[in-house]
Amino acid sequence: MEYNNFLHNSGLYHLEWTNMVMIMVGVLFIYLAVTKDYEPLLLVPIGFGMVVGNIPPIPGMPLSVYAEGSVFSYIYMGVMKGIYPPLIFLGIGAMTDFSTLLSNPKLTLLGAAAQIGVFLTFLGALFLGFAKTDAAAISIIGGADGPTAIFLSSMLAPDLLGPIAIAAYSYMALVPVIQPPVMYLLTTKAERRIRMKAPRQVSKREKIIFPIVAFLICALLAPGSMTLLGMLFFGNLLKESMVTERLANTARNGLIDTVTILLGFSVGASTQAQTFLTPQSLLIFGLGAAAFVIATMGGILFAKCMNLFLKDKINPLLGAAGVSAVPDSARVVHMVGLKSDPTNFLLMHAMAPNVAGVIGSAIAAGVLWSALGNF
Amino acid sequence: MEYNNFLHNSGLYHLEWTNMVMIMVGVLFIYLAVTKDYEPLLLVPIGFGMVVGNIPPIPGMPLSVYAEGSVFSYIYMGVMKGIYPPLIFLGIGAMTDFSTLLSNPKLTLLGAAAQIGVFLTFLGALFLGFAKTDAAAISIIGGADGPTAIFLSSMLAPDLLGPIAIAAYSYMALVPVIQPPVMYLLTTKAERRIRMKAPRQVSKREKIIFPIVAFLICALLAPGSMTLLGMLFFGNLLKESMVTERLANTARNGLIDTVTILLGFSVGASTQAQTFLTPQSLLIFGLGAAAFVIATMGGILFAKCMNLFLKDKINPLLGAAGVSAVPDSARVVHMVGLKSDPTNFLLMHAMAPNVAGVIGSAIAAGVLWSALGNF
Amino acid sequence: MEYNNFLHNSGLYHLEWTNMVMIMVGVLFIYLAVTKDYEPLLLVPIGFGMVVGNIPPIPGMPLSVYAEGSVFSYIYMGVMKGIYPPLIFLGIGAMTDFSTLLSNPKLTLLGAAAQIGVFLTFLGALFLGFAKTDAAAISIIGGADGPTAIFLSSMLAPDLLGPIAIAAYSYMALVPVIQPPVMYLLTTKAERRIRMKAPRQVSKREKIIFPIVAFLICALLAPGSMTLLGMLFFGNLLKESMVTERLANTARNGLIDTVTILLGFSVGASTQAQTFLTPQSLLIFGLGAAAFVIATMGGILFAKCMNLFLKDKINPLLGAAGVSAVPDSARVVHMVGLKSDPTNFLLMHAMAPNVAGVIGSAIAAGVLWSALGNF
Amino acid sequence: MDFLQTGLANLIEPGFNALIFSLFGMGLVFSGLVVIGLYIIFLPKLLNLFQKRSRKKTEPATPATPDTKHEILLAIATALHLQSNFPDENERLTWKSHGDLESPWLVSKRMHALAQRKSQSSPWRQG
Amino acid sequence: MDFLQTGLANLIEPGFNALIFSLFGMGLVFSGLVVIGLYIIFLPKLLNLFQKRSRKKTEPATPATPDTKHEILLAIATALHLQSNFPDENERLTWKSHGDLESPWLVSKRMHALAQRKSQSSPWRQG
Amino acid sequence: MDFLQTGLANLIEPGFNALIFSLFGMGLVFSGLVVIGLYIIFLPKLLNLFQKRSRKKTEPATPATPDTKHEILLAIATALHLQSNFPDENERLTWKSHGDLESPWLVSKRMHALAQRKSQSSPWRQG
Ligand code: NA
Ligand code: NA
Ligand code: NA
Repeated sequence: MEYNNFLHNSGLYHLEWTNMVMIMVGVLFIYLAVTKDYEPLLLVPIGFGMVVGNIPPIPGMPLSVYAEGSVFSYIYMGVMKGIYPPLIFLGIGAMTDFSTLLSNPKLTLLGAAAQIGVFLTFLGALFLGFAKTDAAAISIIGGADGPTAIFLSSMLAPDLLGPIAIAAYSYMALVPVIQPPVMYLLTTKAERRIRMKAPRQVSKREKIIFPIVAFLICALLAPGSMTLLGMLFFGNLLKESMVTERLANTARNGLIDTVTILLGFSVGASTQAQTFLTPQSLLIFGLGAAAFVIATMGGILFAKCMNLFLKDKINPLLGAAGVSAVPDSARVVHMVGLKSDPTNFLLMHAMAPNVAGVIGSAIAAGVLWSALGNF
Repeated sequence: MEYNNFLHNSGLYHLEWTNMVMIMVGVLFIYLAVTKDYEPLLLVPIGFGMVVGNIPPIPGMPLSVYAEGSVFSYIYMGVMKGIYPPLIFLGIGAMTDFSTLLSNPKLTLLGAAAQIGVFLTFLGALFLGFAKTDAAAISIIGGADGPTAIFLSSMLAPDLLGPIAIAAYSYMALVPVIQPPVMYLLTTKAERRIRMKAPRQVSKREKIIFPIVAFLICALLAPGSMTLLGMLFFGNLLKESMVTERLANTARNGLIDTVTILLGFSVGASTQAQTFLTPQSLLIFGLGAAAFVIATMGGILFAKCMNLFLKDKINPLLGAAGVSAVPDSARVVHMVGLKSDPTNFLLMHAMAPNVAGVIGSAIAAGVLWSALGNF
Repeated sequence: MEYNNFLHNSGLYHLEWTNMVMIMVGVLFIYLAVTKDYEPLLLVPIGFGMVVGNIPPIPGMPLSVYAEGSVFSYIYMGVMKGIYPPLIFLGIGAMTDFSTLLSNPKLTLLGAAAQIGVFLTFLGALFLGFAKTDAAAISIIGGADGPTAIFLSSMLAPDLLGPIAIAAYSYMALVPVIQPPVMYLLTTKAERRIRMKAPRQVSKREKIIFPIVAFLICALLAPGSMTLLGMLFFGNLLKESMVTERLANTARNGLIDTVTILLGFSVGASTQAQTFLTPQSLLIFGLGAAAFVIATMGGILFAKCMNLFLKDKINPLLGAAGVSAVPDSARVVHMVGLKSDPTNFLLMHAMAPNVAGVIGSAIAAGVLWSALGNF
Repeated sequence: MDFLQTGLANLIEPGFNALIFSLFGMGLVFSGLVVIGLYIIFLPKLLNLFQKRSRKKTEPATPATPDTKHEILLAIATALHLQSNFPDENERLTWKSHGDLESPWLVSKRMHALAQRKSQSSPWRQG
Repeated sequence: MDFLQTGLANLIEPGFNALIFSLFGMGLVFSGLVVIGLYIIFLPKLLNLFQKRSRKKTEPATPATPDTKHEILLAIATALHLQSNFPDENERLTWKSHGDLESPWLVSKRMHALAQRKSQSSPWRQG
Repeated sequence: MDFLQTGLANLIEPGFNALIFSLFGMGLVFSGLVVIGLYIIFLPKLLNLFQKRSRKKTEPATPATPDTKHEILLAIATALHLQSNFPDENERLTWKSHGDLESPWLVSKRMHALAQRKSQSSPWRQG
C-alpha cells in the first residue's frame, strides 16, 4: 500500500543526529549574519542552504544537489563547473576602485606577501597526507577569496568542494575575530600609529588602461588565472570606461546578486552531513584557520621588512589587508588602527593591498591549477 | 529548385484551422490581460507564446519548443526540468509578508482545508480514467498556484504539462469570475459582514525565525515539498533578515521577472494545436474548473465549521482565500466583503489563508510526487 | 619536475605575433568606444574579449571558448546555440517605439529596399567561391543587425561566426564613418533639405495590436524568422500593453545587459588569431563593407524612386536608415540632414525605416535559413 | 574550406539558380513589409468602424456612482497593502488603462517650434 | 493514453486505495499547517521567556562611551568609503539591527479609522 | 581518500619537490604583482610624455563654433528622442568624456581634516 510510504517517505524517519548538527550550524550561520553582520550576503544563503541540504531526501527522489535531474543539482552545476565564481568576479570588478592601488603601487607587494599563507598551507596539507590536487585546493583557503577557492576546488578537488567553500566563507566572515590578535602580536603601538601620507590623484585615463594592462601581465605570466582575472578586470573596465555604465551597473547588481543567491544556497545545500562530516573536513577547517593566520602574519611581517628599506614607512597593519577577504580585512585594519590612534584613517590605504591580495590569490590559483591539473 | 521551398516553407501553407483557434485564444488571453487586468504578468507572455507556438514550423527546422536544438526548446527546458517554478517561488518568498499569518495562526487551517479541492479532483480524474500520475498532476490545478502545478506536472506528467499549466493560469486569472458566485451561495449576508479583530503586532524576530522553522516542519513531513518550499522560505528569509536586502530585491525583481517572461512565453509556445487540442485537454479544463470550485467551497465551509467552536468568529469569506492564487483570491474576498459592508477591510486578513494555501498546495504536491513518482 | 612547467605554461612562451595583432585590435576597439563613443556597449565587451581570447592558453587546459568544459565555453554556448540573439531582440523590442512606423507606413518600404545589400552580397560571396551556407551567413552582415548576423551564422556557418560577428559589429560601430560619403554621393542638397510633414498621432490601441499582427504576417511568410521576430515583438508587446511594465523593464535593462555582456565578451574571446586570421576572414570583412555600402545605396535610391510617384516627397536620406544598425544609422541620417538644413529634424522619421530594416533583415535571415539550412 | 574558386559559374549550379533565388528572397522581404504597411494603413479605419458601433451600443456609459465609491476604497486599501508587501509591483494597481499623453510626436512638434524660434533670433543668422 | 475508461473501479486497485490515499494526503497537509499554527502560537511565549532571562544577565548594558565614539568615526569613514566604492551595497552598513516601525498592521488600523470617519460624513450615507 | 599518512616524506616525491614548487609559485605571484607595481609607477610618466607631444600638435584646439551649434541641436534632439524611447540608456548620450571630480582621495582628505578638527574640540580630549 503506497500510503505506507507516507511515513517511510517523511524526512523525520531518516533524520540522523549528524543532519541535526549541520542544521544547527546552518542556523548559527544565519544568526551570526543577522546579529553580528558577519558577511550576511554569503552566510544567510549558505546557512539556509545547509538547512535545506540536511533534510534527508527520499532515496531515489531527485531532491538533493547530488541527485541527477533535481532542480538543486542544476543550480549546483554552476558551482561544479566553476561558472559562478568568474561571474561574481565580474561583479566585484565592476564595484572595485583600483585608484588606491594606482596611487600607491608599493602596497601591491603586501598582497603578494600574504599568499605565503597559500603555499605554506599547501606544504602543511601535503604533510598531513592529502593528495597534491586536494592539498592545492585546500591551500587556496588562505587566499581568503571565496570565489577563487570554489573555482580551484571545482577544478582540482570537486569532492572536497563543500568543506573548502564553507571553510573559506566561514573564515572570511570571522576575519574581524581572527585577525586582530595576530595584528596586536606582531606590531608595536608606535607601528600601528604610523600615518600614511595622502596619495596622489589618479587620472581617469590611468584607471581605464589599468585593467587591460594588469590583465595582460597576470594572464601572460599565469594563464590559469585568465578565467577569474579576465572577468575581474573586464568588470572593472566596464566600470571605468564611463561609456558602459549600464553594463557595469547590471554586473554589480542584478547579475552578482543572482549568482550570489544561487552559489551560496547550493554550496550550503551541498553540505549533507553524510558526506560532509568526515575527518578530512575537520582537517580542512584546521588548515584553513592556519592559512588565514599565516597569511595575516606574512603580510604584516613583509610590511615590517619593507620598512627597513623605505623612507616613507608603511603602517604594518596594512599587511594584514593583503589576505583580501574584501572588504572585511581592510575594515579590520581600519578599526585596529583607530584603536591606537582615533584620527588615523587607514581604510582607503588598506584597500590597496586588499585588492592586490585578490589578484595575488588568483595568480596563485592559476599557478596551482596549471601545474597540478589533470589535463 | 530550392526556391520552390519558399512556398512550401511558408507557414501559411501548413496553417490548420486548429492553429488559428489557438492563436485566437492567445489573442483573447492578451485582450483579457490588457482590458480586464486579469493576471497580466502571466496572461500576456502565455498569450503571445500561444500565438508564436501555433505558427506551423517548417518540418525538420529547429523552431518549436519541441524541436531539439531550437532556441525555444532551450528556454522551455527550464519548464520541463522544473527549474523555473522554484525560482519564481524564491521571488514570491522575497515579496511575501507572513506577518498576517503570524498574527492569526488559526487562519492557517483555511489554507489546509482548501486543498480538499486537490484530493477530490484527484479522485475525479481517476474516476474519469486518467492514470495515477496524470490524475495527480491534474488535481494540483486545485492548488491554484501556477508554479506548483507546472513543477508537479513536469515531474509526474510531462505530456500533460501544456494543458495543466494553461488551465491553472487561466483559472487563476478568472478567480474574480469563478469565486464570487460560490461565496454568495455558501454565506449569508450576516456572515459576510463579520469583522475580524485587529491582530497583534508581530516582532521582527518572529518574522526572521518563521521561514526557517516553517521550512523544517514542512520538509520533514513531506520532503517532496522541499524544492518549492525551500525556495519560498529562502526568499522570505532574504527579505526578513534585513541584512540581505539587496539579494531579496534582486530575487523579487530582476530574477522573478526574467523567469516569468521565459516561463510564460515557453509554456504558451508549448500549446501547439496538434498536441494541445485533444479530448484530454478538454477533460483537464473541466476538472480544473471543478477543482477551483471545490477548493473555494472547502475553504468557506471549513471556516463555518470552525465558527461553531470559536468565540471570535471568522468571516467565512476568508476561507475562499485558502485556495491561494496569490494575491487575486485575497483581493476577491476583500471586494465581496466590501459589497456587504463598505467599511469591512478583509484584504489583510485574507492574506493569511492565502499564503497558507500556497504552503498547503506545495505540501500536497510533495506528497503526491513522493508517493506516485517513478523512482 | 613540474615546476619546469611554470615556464612552459606561461602565456609569454606561446604568444605569437598574430595574437599580439589581435590584442592590439581589441585595445583599438576599446579605444574607439571610449574616445569616439562608437557603440561602446558592444565594442568594449568585444574588445576586452579579444584581449582575453588571444592569451595563448596552456594546451589541454580548459580555458578558451573552444576548450570543452571551460567556463568561457559555457558562456559561448549561448552564442553557438543562438540563444543570446533572440534574448537581445526581446530587450530591443521592449525599448523600441514603433509609433514612427505606424504613423508613416510607406517608410517601411525603405527597410525592405536596404536588404538588397544582403542578397547582392550573397551573390558576391558565391562568386568568390564561398559555399552557399557560408555565403548566406556572410551576406546577412548587410542587414546591419548584430544579433541577426550571429543567429544566422550560428545556424548556417558556425565556423565563420567569429569573423562575421566582428565584421557586423565593427561596421555597425563605423556607420557614422561609412554612410555619410554614400549619402552625399547619391543625394543633391535640395533632396537632403526635403522636410517630412509631422505624422499623425498613433493611438495606444494601434500600438498594442501592432506587434501581434506584424509577428503573424512575418512568421507566416517566413517561419524561419519566428525565433528572432517572435522575441522582438514579444518584447514590444510587453512594453506597449501597459500592464506588464515591470516585465518590459527587466527585459530592457537587467536581461539585455546581462546578455550583452556575455555575448560581447564571448564573441570577442572567440577571435583567437590562430583560427581568426585567415584569408576568409579578410574576404568576409571586404564583403561586409560592400554589404553596408550597397544596403545604404539601396535604401537611398529606392527612396528616390518612390519620390517619382509620391506627392509628399520623402527625404531620400531616410533610405540610409533602412539598413538598421539601430539607432546609429538613424542618428547619422539626422546629422547629415542637419548639415544641409539646421532646422530639419529627421531623427524621428528615420526611426521608421530603421526599425523596418530590423524586421526586413530578420525576414531575410529566416528565408536564407529555411532555404539553405541542413535539416 | 581551403581554396576558393571564384567565378560566375558559382551562381548557377544544377538545381540552384542563385540569381532567381535572390530575387525570390527580396520578393519575400518586400511582401512582408508591404503587407505590414497595408495593415498599418487600414487598421485605424477598421478601429474607427468598431468604435462607432460600440459607441452606439454603450451610449449611457456614465458609470454607477456607488460602484465608483467602492472602487476607490478598494483601490486605497489595495494600494496600501501592495505598497507595504509588494513595493515593486505597482503596475498591478492599474485599475483603468492609461492615456496616451506622451507621444513622441508631441515632443517632436514642440521641438520643431522651439528650434525655429531659436534659429530666427540666433545672432549668427541675424548678423 | 488513448482511451479513458471511467468508473469507480479506477479508485480502488490492488495495492492502492485512492480514497484512503487521499485521506492520508489531506491528513499530511493538515498536520503540516497545524504544526506551523501551533509553532506560531507558542513562539512569542518562548521568545518572551528568553528575553526575560537575557535581560537579567545583561543589566548594566549601557555601552562604553569611548567605544561608541570610535564606532561613530568608523561608521562615518566606512560610509564615505563604501558610498564612493560600493554605491549599491548600502545594507552592509547595518551596524545595528533595524526596528520594526512599518508593520502592515499599523497601516491597517490607520486605514480602518480613516474609512469609518469618511463613511460617517459621507453625503450618500447622511442623505 | 580513506587514510592520511602524515610525514615530511610527502613533501618530496620523485619528480616533485613541493618546497621548490612552492618557492617557484610564490615567485610567480610576486613577479606578477611586482610587474603591475612597476607598470603603475611608470605609466603616469609615459602618459605625461604623450600628452606633451599631442599638446604641441593640436595647439589651436578651439572647436569650430558652427559645428558646436549643430552639435548642441543634435544633442537636444537626440536627448529628447532617447529619453522618450530608451529611458534607461542615458549613458549613450555621453558626447564628451567625463571629468574626474569625485576621487576617493578628495573624500579622504576632507574626512581627515574634519576628524582632526573634531578631535581637538572634543570634550573627552580637553577634559
Ligand atoms: Na586573496
Ligand atoms: Na494553493
Ligand atoms: Na537590418
